[in-house]
Amino acid sequence: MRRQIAVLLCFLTGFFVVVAFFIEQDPIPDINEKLDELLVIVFAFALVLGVVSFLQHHSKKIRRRDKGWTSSVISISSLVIMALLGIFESSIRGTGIIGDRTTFDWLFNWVFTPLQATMFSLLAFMIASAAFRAFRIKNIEAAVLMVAAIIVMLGRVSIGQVIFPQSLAISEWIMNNPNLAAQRGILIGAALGAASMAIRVILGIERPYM
Amino acid sequence: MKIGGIDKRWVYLLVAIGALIPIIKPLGLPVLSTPAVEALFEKIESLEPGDVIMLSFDYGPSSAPELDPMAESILRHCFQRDISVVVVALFPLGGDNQAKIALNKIVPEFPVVEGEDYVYLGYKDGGLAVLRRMAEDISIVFPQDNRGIPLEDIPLMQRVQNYSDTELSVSLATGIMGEWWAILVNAQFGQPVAVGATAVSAPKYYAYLKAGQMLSLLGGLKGAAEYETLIGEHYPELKERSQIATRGMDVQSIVHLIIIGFIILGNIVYLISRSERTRAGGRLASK
Amino acid sequence: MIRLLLAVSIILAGSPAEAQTDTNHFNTDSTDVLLADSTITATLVLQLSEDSTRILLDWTLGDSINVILERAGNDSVFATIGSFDPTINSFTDSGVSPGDWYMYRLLNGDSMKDLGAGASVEVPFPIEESRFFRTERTNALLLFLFYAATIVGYISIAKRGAQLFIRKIAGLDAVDEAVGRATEMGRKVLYIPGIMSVDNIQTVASMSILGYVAGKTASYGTNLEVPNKDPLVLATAREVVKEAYLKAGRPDYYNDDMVNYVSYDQFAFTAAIQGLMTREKPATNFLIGSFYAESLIMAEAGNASGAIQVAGTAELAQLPFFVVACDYTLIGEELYAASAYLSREPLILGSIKGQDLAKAVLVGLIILGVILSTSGQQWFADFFIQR
Amino acid sequence: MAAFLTLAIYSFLYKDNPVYRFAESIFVGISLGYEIGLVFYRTIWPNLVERLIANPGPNWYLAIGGILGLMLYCRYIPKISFLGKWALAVYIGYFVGVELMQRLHGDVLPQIKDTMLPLNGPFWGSLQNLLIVVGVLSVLIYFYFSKPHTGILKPISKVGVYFIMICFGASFGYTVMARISLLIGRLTFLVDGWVRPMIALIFGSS
Repeated sequence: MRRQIAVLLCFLTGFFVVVAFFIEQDPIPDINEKLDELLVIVFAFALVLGVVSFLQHHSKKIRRRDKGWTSSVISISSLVIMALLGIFESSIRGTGIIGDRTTFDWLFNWVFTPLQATMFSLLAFMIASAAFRAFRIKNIEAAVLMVAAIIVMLGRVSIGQVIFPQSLAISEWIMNNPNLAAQRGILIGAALGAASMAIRVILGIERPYM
Repeated sequence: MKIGGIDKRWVYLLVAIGALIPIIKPLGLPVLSTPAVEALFEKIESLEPGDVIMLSFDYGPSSAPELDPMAESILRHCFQRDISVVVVALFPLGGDNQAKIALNKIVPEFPVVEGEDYVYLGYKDGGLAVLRRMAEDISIVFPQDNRGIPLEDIPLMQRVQNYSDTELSVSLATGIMGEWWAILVNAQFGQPVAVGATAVSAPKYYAYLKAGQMLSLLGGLKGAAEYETLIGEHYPELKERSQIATRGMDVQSIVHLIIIGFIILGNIVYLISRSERTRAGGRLASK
Repeated sequence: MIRLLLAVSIILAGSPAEAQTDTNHFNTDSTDVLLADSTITATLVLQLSEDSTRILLDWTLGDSINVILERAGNDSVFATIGSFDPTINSFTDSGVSPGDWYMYRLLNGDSMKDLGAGASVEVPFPIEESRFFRTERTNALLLFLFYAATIVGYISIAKRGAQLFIRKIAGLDAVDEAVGRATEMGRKVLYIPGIMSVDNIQTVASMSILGYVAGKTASYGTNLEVPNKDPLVLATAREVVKEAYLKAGRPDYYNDDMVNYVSYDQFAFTAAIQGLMTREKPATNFLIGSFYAESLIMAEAGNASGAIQVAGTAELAQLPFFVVACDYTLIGEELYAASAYLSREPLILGSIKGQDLAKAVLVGLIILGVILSTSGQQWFADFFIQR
Repeated sequence: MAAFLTLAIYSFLYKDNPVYRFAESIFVGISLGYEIGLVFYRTIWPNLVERLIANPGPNWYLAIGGILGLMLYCRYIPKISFLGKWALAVYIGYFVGVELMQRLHGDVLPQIKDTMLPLNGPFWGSLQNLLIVVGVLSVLIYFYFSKPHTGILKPISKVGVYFIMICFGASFGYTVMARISLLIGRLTFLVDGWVRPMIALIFGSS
């Protein structure tokens, strides 16, 4: 019974949205908008689940003195510090502009932001090692992949145009023709697959919520 | 950790060295300038000392690596030629800060006086509406400059009431703002507009360049490097300082070549090991 | 998009009444397009009729001259719409359509110089009182009905017990083998459900696959860990994993900490996963769901730690990185077909069959569309996009 | 501080080490702590509490969001843990419905329309159009699941695979530049903001 109600709730909301997509008569668009608004709130509540899980996960490690438990101490303490600063001191409460006055701002500007940027920049190294390892002429498909990558890479930098003058034109052509066609094909296929998945979920054939 | 007999940390190390060398000492690999960039340079060259241009900071920190070098080069070019600059910031998420960073860096390099050779009017919210109002009277939008001095008390602004008193508007823009200058300030008010855009948005802007709604288009790091090269060619005394984008392009070229080199090397290693295995009578490697 | 922003910014700039009309006077002495005439003052006032079908223009001139009125549309290219002698000072433009943007300017009719008077407006869509059905979405309705019908039709065929074939998908055949490998090595299976929330359908598909993987780890008694970036996915994944362990008859193996929470920040999450893969060396990594820039960092870390990696996403930009760094990659549509393939449940297989039929029809429609476009019949293609 | 953290992250490239672990732990904790403040002041407070207090009449429906949110916590109480599934069912149902129509209306229709290209223009242009049509169709056929790829389907799906490979290679090559730009940003920060001042400090400013 409880399960059937879950399936029914999923069906009703899903079906409602599909109907709302076509109907402009009140109150349907209005209800749709309200649903959208209130689901944002559900999402916000879920963060507490995350924080509880985070605290449980790390406190368990600390209790059991697991390998690397000191890291868990650092994680929990920086979470608590940042959360307290965020709630009592932060500029996100007022103007929403991160300035340079409070400890919160300092942590944001000099710890959080550089860590983000640095993690992101690791990609430059990863892309090099992935290319080195993976681009092997094992078969024709792999060769096609590699040649396309090299031509486009040459086409992007000025020295590439010195080495291989046509690379810019060829790489533009690749991007706008075969690349576009394949992207479009994948996109249409994926969209159809997603829609089919959605229909299955709405009909309760697949129940990813239980 | 090893790929084809080579520890992949060697790959990391080479990428890091390849990126660091040009940052520490620019190599000056050739940067060929394109007409789209030359147009702005020549426009500024054609101005007389005392003429005024408007420079708008329409980007935030995420586009800074690409657009900061453009801002610096354009300011240097103008100050070098005694052209006055009216600076504004229209991008809500950090335009103000970028403008201050650029001015703080470039102004000390030249004997320029705030209020006479340049003025910074600060940030104003409102996008298109601001662009529109400035066509009538800049002082409606910015009653005072960033220091809080009323515009009528600023010598430079006594000469400038609206776009028509300036020779050119340059927008360093992220996202849609460059288009606004083209479709409004150029198309409606006839003001020459040049746009510096990120590499991501530049392709979209080519249509405006073709249609003549943009006098010039600087696209991404490459556009910035081209402008730096032009400055270096015409004003050798500025060459040393105008290198940020150029060295960025050096890094790009070098690291691209390193990656391509590693791909080729990897294949040579692969082909050798495969032929050895075949000779040894083994199956053709498949994984 | 441009126009939308225009409308928004105009509204931001003033009251709604001002949003409809906007006047500018200006004098320019240097323009690329036209020489300006600054000797004559001119103003142009624009007003939109109440039903948004006409634009009323009034002008005042500082001198008695002939004028030419020009108009530009969305493309910003000006064209003459009328010339007037000094006795006339207004014009009604009735050739405007809703949703479009118009600019007007006045030229001196004798010298052709720009008088520096211009105005612009975006014509809003008329508010219809009781429009029930969005007619512009007829095409979407037809597609939806057709698609739903083929899928539901095949599902009911499957219900009656028809044998349905599904082709081999390499990445999915590897799932059992990959879990088995972890069991042999006595190491854990790591399942990363992407970084987006359950409002993204790739995550929903990932939850389905997670259910299958969790069922396998439950019956083999292998360790499973599901670290999360999104708290709602955490909640969902817990239900899914718990259910799978229950179904496999091993609820005692399940604990909430298997599905844990890391951080809401994309790169903090990435940093933690990279560390986890390197330190704990899971035997098998599943990277299935919606991924962005972190895809390659995670996949490289997993590759370095020697794990078998099965990836799956429909994010076009990330697919190349998964393909080069993972052992198997589910590409786009394969991700959504995975639950059918893995579970072999007839109903889901039926929906895949229906999906394929619809695809065949679309292929036919594209070919028909190409033929019609080639013979100059654009209406057919245009039907697929209506505003 | 920022320079130290930057180097700490890069040290992972050599091998996993306590310094990286330290940076990772701080990063994880701080980012989640930041999110707590953000969610509270940007969502819960303005979208729920403030609006319910200020104007409960027309905003009553927001309370449903709050109730659904609280239902998620029911999983901690075994007796009513099923309520959490109900909340998830509503949430997933809604967004699955949104995606369903978005994919069909926003992806499938326009992409199909854009593929209906005329083949009677100038020779070169028509050839490119033909290439795009062939590419899209062959990739679509590659994703055909319910028939074995034999007979006519085999060569067609093979062509599809080549298109996909070109696409992946080209996208890969195209992205390299953007990724290196990120690295340039960080290294410039290190060199100009930290190494150069240090050298100047040690050897006296020039």
